[in-house]
Amino acid sequence: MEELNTKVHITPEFVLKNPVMVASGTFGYGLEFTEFMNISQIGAIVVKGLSLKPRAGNPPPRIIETPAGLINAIGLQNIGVEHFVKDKLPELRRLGATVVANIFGERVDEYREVARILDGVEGISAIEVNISCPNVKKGGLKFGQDPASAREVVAAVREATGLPLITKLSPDAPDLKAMIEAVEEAGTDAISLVNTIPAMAIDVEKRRPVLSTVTGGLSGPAIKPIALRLVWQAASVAKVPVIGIGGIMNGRDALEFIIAGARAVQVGTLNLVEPRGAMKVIKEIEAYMRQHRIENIEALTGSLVLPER
Amino acid sequence: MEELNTKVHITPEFVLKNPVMVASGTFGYGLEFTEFMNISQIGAIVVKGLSLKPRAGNPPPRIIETPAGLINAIGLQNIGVEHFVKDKLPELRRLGATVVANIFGERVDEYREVARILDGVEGISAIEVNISCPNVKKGGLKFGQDPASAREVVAAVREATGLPLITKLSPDAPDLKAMIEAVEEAGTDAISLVNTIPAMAIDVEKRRPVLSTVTGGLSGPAIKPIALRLVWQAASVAKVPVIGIGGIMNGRDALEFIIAGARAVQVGTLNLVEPRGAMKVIKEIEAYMRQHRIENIEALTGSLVLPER
Amino acid sequence: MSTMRTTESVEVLSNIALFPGHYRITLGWDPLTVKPGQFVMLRISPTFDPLLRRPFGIYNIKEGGVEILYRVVGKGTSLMSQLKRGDRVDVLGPLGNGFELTEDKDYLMVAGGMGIVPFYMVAKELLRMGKTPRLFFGVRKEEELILADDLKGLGAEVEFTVQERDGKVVTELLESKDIAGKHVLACGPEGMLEKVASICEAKGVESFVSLETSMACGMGVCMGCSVETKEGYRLACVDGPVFNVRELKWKS
Amino acid sequence: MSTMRTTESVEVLSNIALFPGHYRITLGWDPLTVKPGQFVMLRISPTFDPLLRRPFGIYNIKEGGVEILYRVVGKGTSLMSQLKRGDRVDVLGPLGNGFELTEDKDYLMVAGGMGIVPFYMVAKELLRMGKTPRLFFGVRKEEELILADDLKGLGAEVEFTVQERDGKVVTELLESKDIAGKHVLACGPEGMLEKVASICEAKGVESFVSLETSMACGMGVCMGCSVETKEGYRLACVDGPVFNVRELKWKS
Ligand SMILES: Cc1cc2nc3c(=O)[nH]c(=O)nc-3n(C[C@H](O)[C@H](O)[C@H](O)COP(=O)(O)OP(=O)(O)OC[C@H]3O[C@@H](n4cnc5c(N)ncnc54)[C@H](O)[C@@H]3O)c2cc1C
Ligand SMILES: Cc1cc2nc3c(=O)[nH]c(=O)nc-3n(C[C@H](O)[C@H](O)[C@H](O)COP(=O)(O)OP(=O)(O)OC[C@H]3O[C@@H](n4cnc5c(N)ncnc54)[C@H](O)[C@@H]3O)c2cc1C
Ligand SMILES: Cc1cc2nc3c(=O)[nH]c(=O)nc-3n(C[C@H](O)[C@H](O)[C@H](O)COP(=O)(O)O)c2cc1C
Ligand SMILES: Cc1cc2nc3c(=O)[nH]c(=O)nc-3n(C[C@H](O)[C@H](O)[C@H](O)COP(=O)(O)O)c2cc1C
Ligand code: FES
Ligand code: FES
Repeated sequence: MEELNTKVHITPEFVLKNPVMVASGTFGYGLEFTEFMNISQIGAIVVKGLSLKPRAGNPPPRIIETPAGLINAIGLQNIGVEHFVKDKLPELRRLGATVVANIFGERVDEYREVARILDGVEGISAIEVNISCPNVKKGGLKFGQDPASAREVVAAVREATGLPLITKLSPDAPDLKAMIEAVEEAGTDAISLVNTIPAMAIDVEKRRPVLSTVTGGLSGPAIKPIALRLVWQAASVAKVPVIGIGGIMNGRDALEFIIAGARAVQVGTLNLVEPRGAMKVIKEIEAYMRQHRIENIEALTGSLVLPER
Repeated sequence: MEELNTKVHITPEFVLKNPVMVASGTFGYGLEFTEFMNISQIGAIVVKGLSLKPRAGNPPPRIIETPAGLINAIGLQNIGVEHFVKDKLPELRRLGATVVANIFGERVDEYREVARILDGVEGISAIEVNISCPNVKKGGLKFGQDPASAREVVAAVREATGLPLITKLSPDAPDLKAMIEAVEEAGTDAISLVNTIPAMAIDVEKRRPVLSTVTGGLSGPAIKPIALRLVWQAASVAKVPVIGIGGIMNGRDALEFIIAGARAVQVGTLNLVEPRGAMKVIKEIEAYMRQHRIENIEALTGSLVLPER
Repeated sequence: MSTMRTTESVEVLSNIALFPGHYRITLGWDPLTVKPGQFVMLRISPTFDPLLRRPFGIYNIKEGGVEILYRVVGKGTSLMSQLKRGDRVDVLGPLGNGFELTEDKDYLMVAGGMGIVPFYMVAKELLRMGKTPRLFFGVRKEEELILADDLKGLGAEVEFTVQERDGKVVTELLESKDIAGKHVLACGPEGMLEKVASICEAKGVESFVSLETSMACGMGVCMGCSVETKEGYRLACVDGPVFNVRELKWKS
Repeated sequence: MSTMRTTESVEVLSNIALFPGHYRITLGWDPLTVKPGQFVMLRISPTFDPLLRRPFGIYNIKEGGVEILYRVVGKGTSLMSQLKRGDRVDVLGPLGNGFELTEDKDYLMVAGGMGIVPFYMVAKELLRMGKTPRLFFGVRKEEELILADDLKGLGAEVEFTVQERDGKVVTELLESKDIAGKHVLACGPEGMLEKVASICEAKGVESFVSLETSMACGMGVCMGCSVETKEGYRLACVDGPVFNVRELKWKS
């Protein structure tokens, strides 16, 4: 069999060497993983959500495990966009990593400003606009619930930068189709979904919420069936490429999303459990391609055959 | 310590001997479990969804396991309301079971008709109106998405029967608060949530959906953190009692829902895995009450203490 | 209900590899009555992944124990293969209808691979009735042939096909034989069963097949295990797993 | 990074109950360098429930193996207690900062229950430096005292409190002693550590505590293990688990 072609095109310029990205907030700033793998081999590294100023995040406890899942309420703790560009990006570039900056703001202005700072910076391949974080009081999820607000955010970011734009959607949007249309109109180049699903755990001994923020966001294999359904629905209405996220733990999971219509995928919680997990997913996709004699991964995108009737 | 009081009041007349009900579709018509327990000891048995005429349900495959979850696409296969009243109810009455009839229709008319048939039938303690089944083409979920349709269904059922009414809501309603207000206005006595969450699995070898209906509904421990969050949100806006459902596998899970604001709970998938599961949940709640010296279970309802700030 | 179902935490008495990926587990469980062709639902792990019980045919009942033969195909069976003597599993059963065997009939068993499971108890029952058990057994690889050793030990007449050796499948054997007057009992992969059904139909003999479907509860509650029959859907776990092929509507 | 972290599937060499609910597991793992007070993240099961690795202090390193002492508290540790020789777990580590030990200082160890874990390696290091290890050890039940036997075997001076016997807790012991000039190293339940901190502050001695938080990744990636310090949140898994108490902001 010929060489495998695992390249995927998010935009004509933004081409990944393989469809496996690592999801924001689960791969730090990328450099934490250099002991475990050659990080340049990952499709793209989406770094922890960046805001204009450093953010402290939420008080502990911030995480609680659930059956096959993890609820987090980190609250976008991060070092701030400028610190990232100055202290982390040079090393990421040196190592040849494909870097996507995940950005976040409390106001439309802040999104625009963060995007402007990243615009033209060497070593940033794309921006992922997070309008779907359930763990912050202001901004975040609010933008992800309402198509008009989402349009405004994405339009502001679009105006501020020429970089390829991915808009990260919430699994909790009341009207996914309207949301997708809004961010497409505002000029996004791709959409990614899902972010974590709002969730909760209660300590029955103390009769208090486990997390300091009462609710948090659920990720991990528990949400995969829901995420897959949403990605399939999104792919059936989106004009731009869709990036599938949610509970991917192995190559087969990733393939389910790709077959459902995702051009690429992101693995999140897996990185926390298996530092080398993303590489394993890539290997397993390649093995599947070889076994099924699929030379070009993009031939699989949306290849789902629906039952007649 | 005094005798435990595990009674819960759904309405002044509809009082359960304990807060643990078994969820529709996971306990058959109740009689399947008589070898395993004394079914009169269960708070209430919600029987498989009943429609006006018998329904065949969806083609196989109808179920697929996921991590800590189960996706089903049964499609409300049932023997029809009249057959149920004639052939199953007498035996349930004889055994002393508290029976709630879960009903379903493709049109508002059909809901009304089923409710009318059940009205005044000896041995039915309440009706649960299912406006949230994701597994049928017509009716079902549609009613559960749109407050106006939901209001119409519940009003029609309300008109047709004097039985206590529980309206079963979807975890997928775009606006949960509006939905609750609508069904309250239409005269529901209580709400129950969640039904299963729309979900999907793909067979990557065949590149086809695993389920004959493409998507199905996810239940089980995987969804518990999401269900708990929704029940907590619902309890904070509902005027009527809330019945919490979703992934309850033991007493602690049930207590989380009760502390979050549920007057009673339903266990579903657990019954499929452990035929005696509901009894175990009841025992574990009682043990907790003894340990924490809580004499009256209703003192726990909504006892969640939120963090200051 | 003709038999009494229980759920019980039982001890693993032994768990032995027969050949790569195939095991025989013996459980310290003593069901009241079991019909050949019935099955159990096993809860292998106390955690929620895997969540559901898994269905397995009852291979044999002996003093103080029940034997199950299984093949590792996924996460449940792979956890199962790691069980050791003294570990516990939870068993729900016996379940399903099983094969209906009567003195006045003449039976022929047809099995593919692990489809041999129900036939050891069928054979014992036939012997009890004074009949000589006869089995056509198809396997892919030669190593699987040892699955028939117990039946041979009983004195059953066994004829084989080994696909990797002689390119033949068991339905070809069935096709080539005179089976007039027999009642054919079959268990194996779905494609094989469909073929058995059509051969028997063509030859004008009655046949009964044991079907596998996904199952959640095993006791007629979830309605997840539906099988398409000429009178609508029936449930493999309570109306089956054994069906008269005349009732069935095959997919293809 | 000062030490090289790996993830590796390793063999369980033994897994022995010390007293009810408490075990010592030995893993066939050979980390390059380990500092006293460092920990590992163990993946106990290949399924997704439990999903995350679990953190455990490294108790001891010996020829060909690493020892961990653990207490069964939930589903991960309960699965762990069922591991048998020959089973495999996946280990990520060594992780965390560990205790900083220098020749010029005089140390006193204070442990509550399983908080003794890091101190066996601390004691070995102190001995290597020519110091006599000294430990105040508080337990609830008498049976837990055997957790200190290894340290005594090294020649450490150990003083006890047994809450159920003499109604005393280890912080009372600490309070009653002259500890001037010592550097106190403490590990145990959060309430105890907070008490140790305030005693040491009152007595004007430096103290270092090893904290437990929920952890998902153990390597500074998820930011789930935050600890409130005077300079904002720090991460227990990379900035800790050992913190100088002067940095910390306690909850109460
Ligand atoms: C009545 C009955 C009797 C049986 N008797 C026996 C017996 O005696 N011996 C025996 O060995 N087996 C028997 N089986 C089969 C046995 O139940 C299954 O092999 C077992 O349940 C598999 O469990 P698992 O967890 O190992 O596999 P799983 O992990 O559940 O997977 C099982 C199969 O489903 C497929 N699968 C899982 N998820 C998906 C997905 N998303 N898309 C597509 N495919 C998927 C897997 O590829 C795999 O082939 C019987 C089955 C029935 C119904
Ligand atoms: C750096 C570090 C080192 C450690 N070293 C050791 C060691 O050497 N030995 C040792 O025995 N332990 C050690 N621990 C503790 C150990 O990691 C935990 O005991 C272990 O992770 C528990 O896992 P589990 O799956 O058994 O318990 P889980 O099932 O995860 O539960 C753990 C605890 O959390 C509680 N919990 C779970 N869910 C909820 C909920 N919804 N609400 C409220 N509470 C909940 C449970 O009640 C239980 O007490 C260490 C921890 C850290 C951080
Ligand atoms: C600990 C943690 C932190 C996260 N932080 C971010 C973040 O900063 N920005 C963001 O867009 N998503 C964040 N996410 C969401 C993930 O990127 C991903 O969308 C989600 O976890 C679902 O994928 P998974 O199930 O593979 O983890 C975070 C998730 C986790 C578990
Ligand atoms: C196999 C199956 C069949 C179900 N059938 C019905 C039904 O007929 N009517 C209904 O209202 N809900 C039905 N449900 C939903 C359950 O009643 C319950 O709301 C859901 O499973 C969530 O609870 P659980 O996680 O405890 O199972 C069904 C669920 C399952 C798993
Ligand atoms: S497996 Fe549940 S009805 Fe058959
Ligand atoms: S456990 Fe993930 S950052 Fe510490």
